[in-house]
Amino acid sequence: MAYSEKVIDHYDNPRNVGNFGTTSECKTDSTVGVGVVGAPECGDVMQLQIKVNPETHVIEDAKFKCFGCGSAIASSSLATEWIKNQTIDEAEKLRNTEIVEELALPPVKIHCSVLAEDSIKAAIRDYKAKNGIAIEETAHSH
Amino acid sequence: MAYSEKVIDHYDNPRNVGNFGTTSECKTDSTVGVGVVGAPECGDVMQLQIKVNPETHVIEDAKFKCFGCGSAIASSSLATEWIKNQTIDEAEKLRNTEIVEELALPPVKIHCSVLAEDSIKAAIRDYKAKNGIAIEETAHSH
Amino acid sequence: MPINLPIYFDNAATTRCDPRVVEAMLPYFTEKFGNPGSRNHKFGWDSEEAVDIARGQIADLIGSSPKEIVFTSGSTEANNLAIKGAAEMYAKKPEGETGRGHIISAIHEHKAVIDPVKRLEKRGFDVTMLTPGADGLITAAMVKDAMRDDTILCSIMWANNELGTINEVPQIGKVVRDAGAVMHTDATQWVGKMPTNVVEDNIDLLSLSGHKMYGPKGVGALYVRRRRPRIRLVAQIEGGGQERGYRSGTLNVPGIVGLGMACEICSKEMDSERERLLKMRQRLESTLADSIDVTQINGHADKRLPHVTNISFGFVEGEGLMMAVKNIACSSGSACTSASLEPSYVLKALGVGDDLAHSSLRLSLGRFNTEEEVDFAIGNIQEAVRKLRELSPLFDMHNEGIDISTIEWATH
Amino acid sequence: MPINLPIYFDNAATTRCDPRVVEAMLPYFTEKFGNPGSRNHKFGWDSEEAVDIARGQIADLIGSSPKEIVFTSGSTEANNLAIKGAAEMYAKKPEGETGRGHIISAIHEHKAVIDPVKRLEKRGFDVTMLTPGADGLITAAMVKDAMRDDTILCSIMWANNELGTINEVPQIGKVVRDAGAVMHTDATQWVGKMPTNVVEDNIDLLSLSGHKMYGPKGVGALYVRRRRPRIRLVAQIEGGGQERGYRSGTLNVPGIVGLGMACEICSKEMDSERERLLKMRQRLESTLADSIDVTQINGHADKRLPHVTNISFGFVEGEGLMMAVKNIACSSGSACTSASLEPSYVLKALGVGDDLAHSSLRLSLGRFNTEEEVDFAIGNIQEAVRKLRELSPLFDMHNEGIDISTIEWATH
Ligand SMILES: Cc1ncc(COP(=O)(O)O)c(C=O)c1O
Ligand SMILES: Cc1ncc(COP(=O)(O)O)c(C=O)c1O
Repeated sequence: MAYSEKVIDHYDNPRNVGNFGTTSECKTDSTVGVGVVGAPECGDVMQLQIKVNPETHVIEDAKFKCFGCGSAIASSSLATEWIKNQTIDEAEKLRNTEIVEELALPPVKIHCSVLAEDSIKAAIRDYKAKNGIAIEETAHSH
Repeated sequence: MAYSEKVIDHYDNPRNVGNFGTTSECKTDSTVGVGVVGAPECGDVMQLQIKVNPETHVIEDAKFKCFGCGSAIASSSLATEWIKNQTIDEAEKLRNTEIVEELALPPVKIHCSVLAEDSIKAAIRDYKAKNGIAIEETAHSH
Repeated sequence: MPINLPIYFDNAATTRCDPRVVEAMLPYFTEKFGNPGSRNHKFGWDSEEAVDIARGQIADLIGSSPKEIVFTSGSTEANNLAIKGAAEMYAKKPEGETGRGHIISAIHEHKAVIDPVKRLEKRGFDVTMLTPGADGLITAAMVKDAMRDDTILCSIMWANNELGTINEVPQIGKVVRDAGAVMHTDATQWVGKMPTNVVEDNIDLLSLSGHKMYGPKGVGALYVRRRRPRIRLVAQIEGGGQERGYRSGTLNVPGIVGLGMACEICSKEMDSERERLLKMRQRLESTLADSIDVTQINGHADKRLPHVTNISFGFVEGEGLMMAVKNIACSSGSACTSASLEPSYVLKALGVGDDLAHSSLRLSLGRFNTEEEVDFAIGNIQEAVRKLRELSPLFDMHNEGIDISTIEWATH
Repeated sequence: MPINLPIYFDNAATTRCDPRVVEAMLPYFTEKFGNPGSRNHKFGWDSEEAVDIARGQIADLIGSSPKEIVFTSGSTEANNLAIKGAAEMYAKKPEGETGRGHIISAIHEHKAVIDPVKRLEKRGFDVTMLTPGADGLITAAMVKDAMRDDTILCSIMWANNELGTINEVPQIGKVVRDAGAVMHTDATQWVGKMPTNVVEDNIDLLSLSGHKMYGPKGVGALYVRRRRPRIRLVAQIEGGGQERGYRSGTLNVPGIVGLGMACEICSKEMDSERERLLKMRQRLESTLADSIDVTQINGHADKRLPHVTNISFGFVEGEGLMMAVKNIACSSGSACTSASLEPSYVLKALGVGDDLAHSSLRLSLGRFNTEEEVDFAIGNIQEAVRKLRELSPLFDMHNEGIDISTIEWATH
């Protein structure tokens, strides 16, 4: 099973790699939401950061870092592209299945898309928590 | 496992094929000894006939017929050659191992040589019986 | 066309690998040599793709889905996996107990079926071994009579390797499957030569082998039904989990590619080949039977593979006969058992007398045989039988009017 | 010399078939295609002769007698036959009972050993699975400690497929055989690369596979000791009685010829090849370890096959890394298990942390690799690790001085 072209493209040219400062800077910046999901012993750690306009709640910028396989890297890279310029409510609606479809992920790689969805949710939750916005638990779509 | 050259030679040019008359003629001719050993259901029938000089007990002629594999045919063909011009006492001493050696028979074909030895013995026994000569049972060498 | 000697008329023992098959295999030795289990590089992907294509070629030949093909090292392994694997899976009682379930097979199956069945009998299963009719056939009625409430498995070969006789496999499959038992058929001699559709033919498990259909030795397959019902097996070769866990071990990629190509060629050429071979066999049989007295063609007259004939020539011994027809490579009894001195147990199963059982030749034609070869063989066999009858004490007796069967033989 | 990309550094998964091997095999597909079981014609004799020659070539490589070689479809089958076959033969109690005998193996064996051993455990045998030291080795002392009065079988691989580490097999064999138990070794990665003598090395049963030593896939062998003592096995694939009854099925003649030739070449070239490969591997390891921080070479420093290295690069994930080094075909975890997402159970067995276990590459060199390829690979890996660390949140944490092992991960 070879990787799809889109996975390879994201892997070779990952979009929006990086972060909005050191770990402690991000922690204190209330316009930044940070989501870190996965664990090294599972073979994937995904970190997604969003920079949100506090007035409009629009995600003005997004960055990621990822320890994981090519599909995990591509999923998180794609996620940053998609959520940019969305409001956090819109971004929260992103479903992992859309990533699976876009990247043509095989069954054994679906968990990568799930991680990406989770990392978005986690970043938004972090942003909301920092800004005292109520958090509703949404069920997974998978 | 291919056949030895000597087996092939005897098979292609069997020596002394035939008999000294019909079954009933042979039965009544006291100078002829007939040995038939084996059985069709075992896949081998060997018939050996000897023509003996009643004075000297020398086997003046020998003939065979054989239903069997190449090694069986070669063993009986060889036997007729060897016993010709021997006395019946000498012929009785022929051992199957000598045939095995001469024809380079593989282990699965040793029974062919045993049949040949047995057919000689049976023919001599028949000759002796017809002529009132005492028969001692000799043990097999194999 | 000049004839190359010896002529090969032992295609039921094994076939010449088709040069097109070899050509298809070649790149997979030195160029695309990856392990299909290597999931992370091109060498692995190329191999995996090749295996998938072969799976499709095999599936096409037998009317299955590619997912239902489990690669093995040949039919012997496929039979062992099918029979032991199904019996262990569907056993009614645990190991160490008796009454674990009833299995039906036949006494003239290939040893690769008989031996596993016997093993299961030792392991607490009940076994019925059917006896074929004098024509060599196992019918649906025979199987129906043998079925019991606890029958879990029936294994009946499609075409017999020594006789070419064809059992009523689709009808037997119906009986077996209707009763909720598993239907296995050893189709080693059948597949690639005769039209096959595992769905219409009511088969749950089917064994096939590359080297019987102009493919390579050392590769075969087991068809394992996945739907209505899904058949499950206890794996016999474990570790690694290849082939959906049914058969572990690095896949024999060149062999599998060769088997696939062999199947594709058979799919295309089977129909015309069948006709050609049948004509050749018929001429062989009728000419020999007409010109040599006391001959007998063993097995059913029509329900036989087009390319196999098994003929007994009275008063001459089979092995000696093969030596006399040294320009024809054929067999007496099956190749797999001809190391033994016993007369063929298959012929005995049909009630063929011991003498005629010892007097049989199996001639099996194939893709690379020509009419000229058939003509040559006819002459060669006529001459050989004549020569050996001259040597035969039994022929003398026959000519003197003695009934051989009444003689008391001094058996050794 | 120009480098062909991708470079193949996955020789422990499978090897390119040596062109000399293919050449030796070729006549046996279309010319000498007989069934070695055909006892009555030249096609059969030619095949049988070829098989006998191959038996001798294999025997020469491992110091056995040709009669002690049983052909199989590969090491997986050989392991199954050895382990199940010996356990069933030497069982202390019948099927269905417990306490049938004690078996020793290790947790980082290949699945083709582990799975059969687990199966036997279910069938009433007692099993001890040894844990290797942090260096990956199983020692004679470990086995001695595990031995019981009722130990019937010990199966310890000679060299590990993921690490290349070498167990104390000759010494273990002595312990096991002195106690009257049967010593099996899965020598799939060892034979053909390292000197082997089953007599001096105290081995009763040894598995080997063609495709790991530049021979064909789908063929292997089991050495079965015939003297002092004669080891007996219960056959696992039955019917036909080939290979002294230990393994039935038409022999894979071209495959066997290829395996024989592969063994002969290994016998001749092993010594010089070993040296050449060791130098290449040492350069690979030392250059990478010197130029990239937080790397770890897994397994014992010296007691390792000359051509295998398993390196963990901290903070980068193995599969992602393989994608980055797309010009190098290698593996992360073993090819046989890399379909799963679990980190390598072999690395875990050594106590390698989960993060580093996920960060490993196995690079296995072989006959057809060159120094230029090693140099290219070094550059490629350096660049890939650099790139992925830039992407890695774990590397950031490391650089910020955060101890990753103390983090509570929100595991999914
Ligand atoms: C009917 C039948 N079943 C099974 C086999 C064994 O097949 P293989 O040689 O592929 O193991 C043969 C041929 O030897 C056969 O004719
Ligand atoms: C140590 C070891 N044992 C067994 C096997 C299985 O061998 P085969 O692929 O020949 O079945 C392998 C390789 O896959 C191996 O590395």
